[in-house]
Amino acid sequence: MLDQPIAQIKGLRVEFQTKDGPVVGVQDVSFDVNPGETVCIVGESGSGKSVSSLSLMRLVEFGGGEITSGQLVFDRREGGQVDLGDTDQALMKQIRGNEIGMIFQEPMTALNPVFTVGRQLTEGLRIHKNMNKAQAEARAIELLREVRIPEPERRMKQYPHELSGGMRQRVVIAMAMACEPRLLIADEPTTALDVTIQAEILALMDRLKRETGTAVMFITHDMAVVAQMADRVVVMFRGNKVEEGTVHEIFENPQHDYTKALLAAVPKLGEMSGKNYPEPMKLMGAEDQKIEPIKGSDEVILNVENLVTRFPVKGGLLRRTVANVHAVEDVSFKVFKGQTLSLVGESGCGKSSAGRSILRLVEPQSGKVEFEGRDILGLNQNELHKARQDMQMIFQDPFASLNPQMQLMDQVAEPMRNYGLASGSELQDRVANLFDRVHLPRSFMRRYPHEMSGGQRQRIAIARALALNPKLIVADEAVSALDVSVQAQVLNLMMELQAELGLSFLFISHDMAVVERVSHQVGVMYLGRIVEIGPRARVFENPQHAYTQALMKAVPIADPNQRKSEKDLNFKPIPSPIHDLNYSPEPSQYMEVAPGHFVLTTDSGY
Amino acid sequence: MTDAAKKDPLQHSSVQQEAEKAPRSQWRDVWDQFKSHRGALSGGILFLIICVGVIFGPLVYWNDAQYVPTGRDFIKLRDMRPIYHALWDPSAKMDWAYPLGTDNLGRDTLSRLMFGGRVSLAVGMAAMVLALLLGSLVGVVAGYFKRLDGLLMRLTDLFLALPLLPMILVAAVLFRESLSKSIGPEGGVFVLIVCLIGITSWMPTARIVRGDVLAIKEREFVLAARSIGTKPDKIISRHILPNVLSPIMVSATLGIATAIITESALSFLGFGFPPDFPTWGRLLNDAVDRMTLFPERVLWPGILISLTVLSVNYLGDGLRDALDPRIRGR
Amino acid sequence: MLTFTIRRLILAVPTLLFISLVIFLLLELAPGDPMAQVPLTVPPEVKEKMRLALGLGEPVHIRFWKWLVQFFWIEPQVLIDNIFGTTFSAGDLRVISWQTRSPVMDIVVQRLPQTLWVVGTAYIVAIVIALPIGIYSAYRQYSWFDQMGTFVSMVGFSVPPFFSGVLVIVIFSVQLGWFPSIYDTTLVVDSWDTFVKQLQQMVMPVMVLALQITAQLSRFMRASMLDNLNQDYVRTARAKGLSEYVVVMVHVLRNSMIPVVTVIALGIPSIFGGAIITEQVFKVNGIGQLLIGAIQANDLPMVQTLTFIFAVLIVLFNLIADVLYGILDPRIRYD
Amino acid sequence: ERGSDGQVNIIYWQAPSILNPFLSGGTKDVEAASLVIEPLARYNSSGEMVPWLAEEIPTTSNGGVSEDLTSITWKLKKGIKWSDGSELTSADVKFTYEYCTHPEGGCAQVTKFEGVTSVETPDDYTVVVTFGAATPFPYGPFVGGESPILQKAQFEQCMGAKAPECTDANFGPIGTGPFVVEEFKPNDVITFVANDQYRDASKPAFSRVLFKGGGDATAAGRAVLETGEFDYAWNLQLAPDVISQMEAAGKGKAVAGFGPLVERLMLNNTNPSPDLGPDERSVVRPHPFLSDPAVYKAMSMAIDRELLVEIGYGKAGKVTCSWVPAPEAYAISPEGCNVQDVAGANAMLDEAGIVDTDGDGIREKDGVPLKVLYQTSTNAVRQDFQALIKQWWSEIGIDAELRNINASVFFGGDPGSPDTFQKFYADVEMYANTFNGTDPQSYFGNGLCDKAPTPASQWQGENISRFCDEEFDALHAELSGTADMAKRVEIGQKLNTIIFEKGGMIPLVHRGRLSAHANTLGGVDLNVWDSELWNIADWHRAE
Ligand SMILES: Nc1ncnc2c1ncn2[C@@H]1O[C@H](COP(=O)(O)OP(=O)(O)OP(=O)(O)O)[C@@H](O)[C@H]1O
Ligand SMILES: Nc1ncnc2c1ncn2[C@@H]1O[C@H](COP(=O)(O)OP(=O)(O)OP(=O)(O)O)[C@@H](O)[C@H]1O
Ligand SMILES: [Mg+2]
Ligand SMILES: [Mg+2]
Repeated sequence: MLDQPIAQIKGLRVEFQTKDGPVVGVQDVSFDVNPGETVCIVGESGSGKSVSSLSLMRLVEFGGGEITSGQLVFDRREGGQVDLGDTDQALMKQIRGNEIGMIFQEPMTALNPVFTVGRQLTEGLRIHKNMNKAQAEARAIELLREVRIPEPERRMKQYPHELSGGMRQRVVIAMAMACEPRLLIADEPTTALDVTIQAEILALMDRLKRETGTAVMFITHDMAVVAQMADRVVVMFRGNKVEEGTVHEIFENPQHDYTKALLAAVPKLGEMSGKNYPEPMKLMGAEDQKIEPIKGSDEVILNVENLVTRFPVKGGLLRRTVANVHAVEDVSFKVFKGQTLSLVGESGCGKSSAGRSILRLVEPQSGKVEFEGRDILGLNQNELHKARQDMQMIFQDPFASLNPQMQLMDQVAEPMRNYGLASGSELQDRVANLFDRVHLPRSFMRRYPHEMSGGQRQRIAIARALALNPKLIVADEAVSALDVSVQAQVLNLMMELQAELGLSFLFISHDMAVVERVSHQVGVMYLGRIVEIGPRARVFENPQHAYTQALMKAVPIADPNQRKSEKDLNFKPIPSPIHDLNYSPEPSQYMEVAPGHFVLTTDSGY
Repeated sequence: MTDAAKKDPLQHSSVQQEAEKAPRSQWRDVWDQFKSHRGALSGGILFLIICVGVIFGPLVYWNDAQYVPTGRDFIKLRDMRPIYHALWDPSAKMDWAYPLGTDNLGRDTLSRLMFGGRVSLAVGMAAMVLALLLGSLVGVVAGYFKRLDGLLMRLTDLFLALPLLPMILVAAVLFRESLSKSIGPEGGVFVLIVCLIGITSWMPTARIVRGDVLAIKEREFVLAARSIGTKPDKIISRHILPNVLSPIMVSATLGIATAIITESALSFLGFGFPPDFPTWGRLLNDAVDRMTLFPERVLWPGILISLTVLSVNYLGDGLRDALDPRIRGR
Repeated sequence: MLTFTIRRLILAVPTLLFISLVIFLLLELAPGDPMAQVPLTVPPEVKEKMRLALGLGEPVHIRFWKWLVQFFWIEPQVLIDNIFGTTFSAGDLRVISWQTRSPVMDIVVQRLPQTLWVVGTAYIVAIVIALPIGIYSAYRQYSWFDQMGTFVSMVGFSVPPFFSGVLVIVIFSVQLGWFPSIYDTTLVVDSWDTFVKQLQQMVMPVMVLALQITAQLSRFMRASMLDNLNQDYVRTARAKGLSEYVVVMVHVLRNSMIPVVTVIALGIPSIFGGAIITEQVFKVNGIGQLLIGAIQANDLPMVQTLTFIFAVLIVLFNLIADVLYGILDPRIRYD
Repeated sequence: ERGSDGQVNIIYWQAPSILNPFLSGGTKDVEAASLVIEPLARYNSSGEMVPWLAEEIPTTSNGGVSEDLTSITWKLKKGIKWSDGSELTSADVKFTYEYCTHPEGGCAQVTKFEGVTSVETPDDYTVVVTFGAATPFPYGPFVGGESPILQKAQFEQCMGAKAPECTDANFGPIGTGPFVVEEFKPNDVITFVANDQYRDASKPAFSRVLFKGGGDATAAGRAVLETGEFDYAWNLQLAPDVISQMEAAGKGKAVAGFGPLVERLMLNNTNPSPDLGPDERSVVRPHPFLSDPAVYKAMSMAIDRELLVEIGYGKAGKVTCSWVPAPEAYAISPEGCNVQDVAGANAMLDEAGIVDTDGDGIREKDGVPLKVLYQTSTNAVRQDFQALIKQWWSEIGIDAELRNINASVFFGGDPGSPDTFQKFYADVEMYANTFNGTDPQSYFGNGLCDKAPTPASQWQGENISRFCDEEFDALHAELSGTADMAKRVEIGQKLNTIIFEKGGMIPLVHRGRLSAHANTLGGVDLNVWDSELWNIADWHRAE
């Protein structure tokens, strides 16, 4: 009984009926999940990971899919094995949530916004375990405690939007675990989360698995997470399983080209130690790649001093400002020509606000932003319009930052049109050149954003930013939403452009490994302030501030030998950045621990 | 797995393959998508037939819509039944020269339907377009410029509260004379009616558009547009308007129906076109009294109004899908 | 939320005052004469005297001011008097209708029950019919049921009530003789028989009105359901092992109702506004008929008062819709 | 026997808004009130005067009217009780006079008391009305449905400016009639119950009346003739084929009666050109071409009146060329009135040199094309007439532009509106008019030169055609001084002829009033000279 797999997927094939005929989601996928084991399924976006897991729950049918062949043998708690592929929905209802639990990718949308956490948690319990309301609530509170949510009684009465992303994901986990399923399917449970929260969630799942003996099917595209979690790994590529093996086999001795490429694309924290300058990654399949460090210059292109950005919180009958969100608080840094300064920190610490303040996409409260000696904050609208020609921005979400209704050509041409830089066939040529620059075929010019993959889309965003020949690009989480492989390409592209054009980047990210790869300088932000700033090598190899140290610890490393355990982690929830009007924060003071390496000495709230 | 994929596993080879295809023209795409929408296609064809019928019908059809037979003809030609009536009542009064029969004054029903269709369709479309323009303008401005939001929304309240009839009376007093002097009596009434229906029906569109604009304004691509130096007017026209097209299309389809019906109610109350100027609404309305005696006289205009609304609705559905590149790609 | 409500209420006052002014000026500008229905046999001098007796001789701003005082100061007193038996308003001149020479508010109060009964029932019936249709059409999108629903609602939307009303009268009253063609406003429901009678006379107007409202509401419901059916949380709910019924009728419906409820709330003023043509066709003689009658007779105080009450309701229900939105959707917080 | 026949249901498609005819004057209000309050004398269905609350009709021969025609003495019947039990006295009659003539009251029926200098009450049952001048027809005050007697006790506090405040009294007047108001819902429905103080103990046969208002004529007709929900429907202005189809249901029948109501085309004798200033438009005579007898005569000849009657009114219409077709004696019948003569009309125009010079099918007179703007109120029958007449005129080379205007604007006298029938900013307009009672003298006055509406008179005035003819004015003056009936009729016929021949108007149809009653309703005697419900006390259920 014990060595019998809990779930066996044999020759699964799923098709979707679309307007243009059937589309194959996965074809001929087989693998087993054994009791007490974590099987990680990796692969790029669209490779069929979700479809496989949804098939196991028989939820593909609700998305228009159909299991056309294959068996999904599941070992029930009682009653032996059944083929989930042809059970009826009535029986499936009993299995779902009860014997198989599922955690979904997006904690923001996976919970019903209009029901309380308590209600959503108890629902499954009441159906499957026949509990009454009180019992179910008691159990739910217990579950919340298990997933380490503070004040579980209060959370029960809250709505999802009142919880942070991490807490929401824990609620989803608690929900999936509620009936103590034999199999837990986790579909990218941490992709959308901050490193720190990700680390906690991973550790939590690991612990729960060990405590309850549940088998876990873990879906992700992040190799670092795989290294952290997996016992066995299944690699998928375009609807097929291409490789399967234990985590060590996969990481140490990958067989399939795709797996190798995938591993090569993962930036690993610590890879850059000993190097002073960032350099492009070595990727599979790109033969004539020249890997050279990018030096840049010492010339200051952007000088930010004591930047403060606050957002008013309005209230009362007259809608007067009653408080302020202190998004950016006394931040100073310099960006050098041809170099990259990275800002890292957790969600909500003010990274984006800082980036936007520099371009005056949000109006800063006070401070100084000097770009090539010009004071940006003092410009009027017309001058600002001109100044923006030299400063561009790339946004986090390649899906959201392109207008879905415009052809790519027009989107790339738009900045040039706005500034009247070119028109007619000249404009066409320049757009075509930009497409070449970002390695997109010119035939894509007439496409629409949805016809592109995320990586391609982000390249369009880069092309658009390059259109005006800017000197500085603010890249706000420019690669966070991308698959590892694509991310690596985009990063290389950015570095290539930097080397060729001498661009300066203000690179905003929460991914320490990526930051390590691309930066010359690194600033760590916490609650609106920079707590530590300095050359990348120093900050990463010798973190001084307590927060930086904690952050470094949380980063999973794509190496199964360097797993982290829950007790290593130590995060306090970020205090609220909202203060009332007469709150005056003290100025930031720094100590220079090494040349160019500063650490905040005043209280940062951490 | 293909060879190409093996050699370069990180490239999206499917995308690569597609890239080799010749670039497609945008309108070609729109048309392709539109064609594949069965409802839209039939709606479009139906609408086209109706339009062609009312525009060219009177040119080729032998009877004149306004001609009233006189003398002895009158008694002979009035109250003629449609020819299909012969199927169940061969003794009924009918004539192949009057395929749908005549009314109580001997005017030919088919030509009145065609002529009336011209007016109804023109009023419906023009009023709808006006209402859409107004509604979208107010909605976009209110949604985009926070400062004007409150003011414009209260303005919407005001218009919702205004009674239509007195407004029509006022407008007639103020503008009818001058309009009919410059563009003739029918033209003047047309402009008046279109303006009035437009002015009194833009509010729902404005509300919906405003809501959507508020949401779209927060999307990143608007911020991105700002960062590449796009001026607000261009942001609205390039980035916001195309993305609120779909609710506007829905309002448009409903707008045509309301406009056609409102026009008929206006004729009914005596504020519409000159009495010898048939419109579908008026035909329907005039025939209601004799509904049991001559059911065809209510049925035909009724069916035509419904068919128009229905076809426009499906057409709108299809157009909305076709104009949305996201759906088009699927 | 409370401050939001209060702020909007305060804002509503100038808005409404402005609206009342616009309405007044509009009516003032509109041609027409309260004497239009007096027969031609009554000579013009007499009509002129009658006009003066109605107060038409006074300048516009004085009449507006008088109306404001009567509506905002005296009528509330009358209301208080009626409730508590006090005599604040004794001797004050109320808003008087030119047609009937009686206080406008009295007539409105008299008319309201009919309208609320008929239009209100139609509204409820429409909601009761439209929601399931919308839900099912969305759940089985592009099924034949959905296609039929689209078709029927479009037809319902495009058939004017002066046609559908007469049609049902011809069928059900004239041919079949099931229902009365004329609504009896004097009927007092105090027994089973009278209740049945009331039902009978309400069937047809309710049917005609409900057809139109159903057509629109079901479209709305369908669209809203479609939006929500593809949301991630629906998958979560299914993954919990909930039955389809609970998933659709609890999880999806609750979310889909948010916009629909506000649409319903926005439509409520039209209940009070009555349904002009339908009321006329069935002789329900509610507020809608009162308004059209008053417009035709140029009874300005009546028209002004009715439209203004209507405006108040519109502004109020706009506010209510916004507040409802905030209540139904826990994510929305008005600060 | 009183109250034995249960309830009678009456439907008026115009709903009464008040039951005090002095404050409204609308036919619907007057007729609804006639169930409750009554005059001293009424006209019966043949237009003869019958005593009602009075003992007899005062005449010169019975001494009731003074020889010099300046006073009339009414004797009240004795023992008539108000519905509250008190007795009707001459004080009530006098009060009614005072009530209506109060300067601030805005009484709609004040013309009834025109010329009256005093009303005296020598005793409780005698009323003496004195006129300032000899009045050959002294039966204006207190005669007919428009001039009923109000109870002094009830209305005493409601004089003048206070009139509108007495809502209870205006909605529920105490009367002497067969019914008493039970509930009045303005513009909607009235319920009446039999008056137990009514002077005839066996009447009324019905114990209740449900008087419903609102809707449209079709629905009212349907309710009586097709569904049988109602017993009596008033004034069904419907096309004859519609009526006969309804009658076919067999539930009731339509009855017609003829008063002096005439549907006519008014010819504008002034120039309505929009190019003229506001003080000249429709003020200065003559009209560019309508003043030519050939034109208006041809226009009249081109019309097929018989067809119009058949299409529009059926048995409720008669062909006429008289402005005043009733009482019959006044009517004229010029030759060719009932036949259409398009050829003759064309010949007449050709002869007058009004020919089509530019080949567009429209004749020109002195270079002015005969294009007329033809307006009327919104009403299905009138629109049919417009279409027909337009076609006929087009056959004699006259082009008509049609316009219909909402009745409340058209008949409303708003000086600010360009669309009122008084302003007459058109060449031809069509409507119907009539007069009360049987004496046309003051109605004929509507053709006098000085009654033309002008900006100076705020566009008030009854001479809508702006007709002006010395001979007419002189004849009318003679009529005012003549008491002899035969002589009056003779002058009246002359006036009728002048207005027709000299282009004041083109009378089209003598319209009757068409009402419908259920087959089970007995006693209906359609009366066009007074309230249709004048004899409701005699109505009863018939098998
Ligand atoms: N409802 C659907 N209709 C049509 N095709 C679908 C549908 N859902 C998935 N697919 C297709 O199935 C394939 C596999 O999709 P799947 O969602 O499993 O990818 P994934 O590996 O989970 O990607 P991601 O990392 O982006 O979640 C894709 O090519 C996708 O286009
Ligand atoms: N427009 C705004 N109005 C009010 N508050 C805002 C606004 N934009 C950001 N904030 C607040 O300012 C703080 C900093 O936000 P910011 O977006 O800069 O964080 P971030 O570090 O970029 O986070 P993330 O990684 O999630 O993008 C947050 O508390 C956020 O809620
Ligand atoms: Mg997935
Ligand atoms: Mg951010």
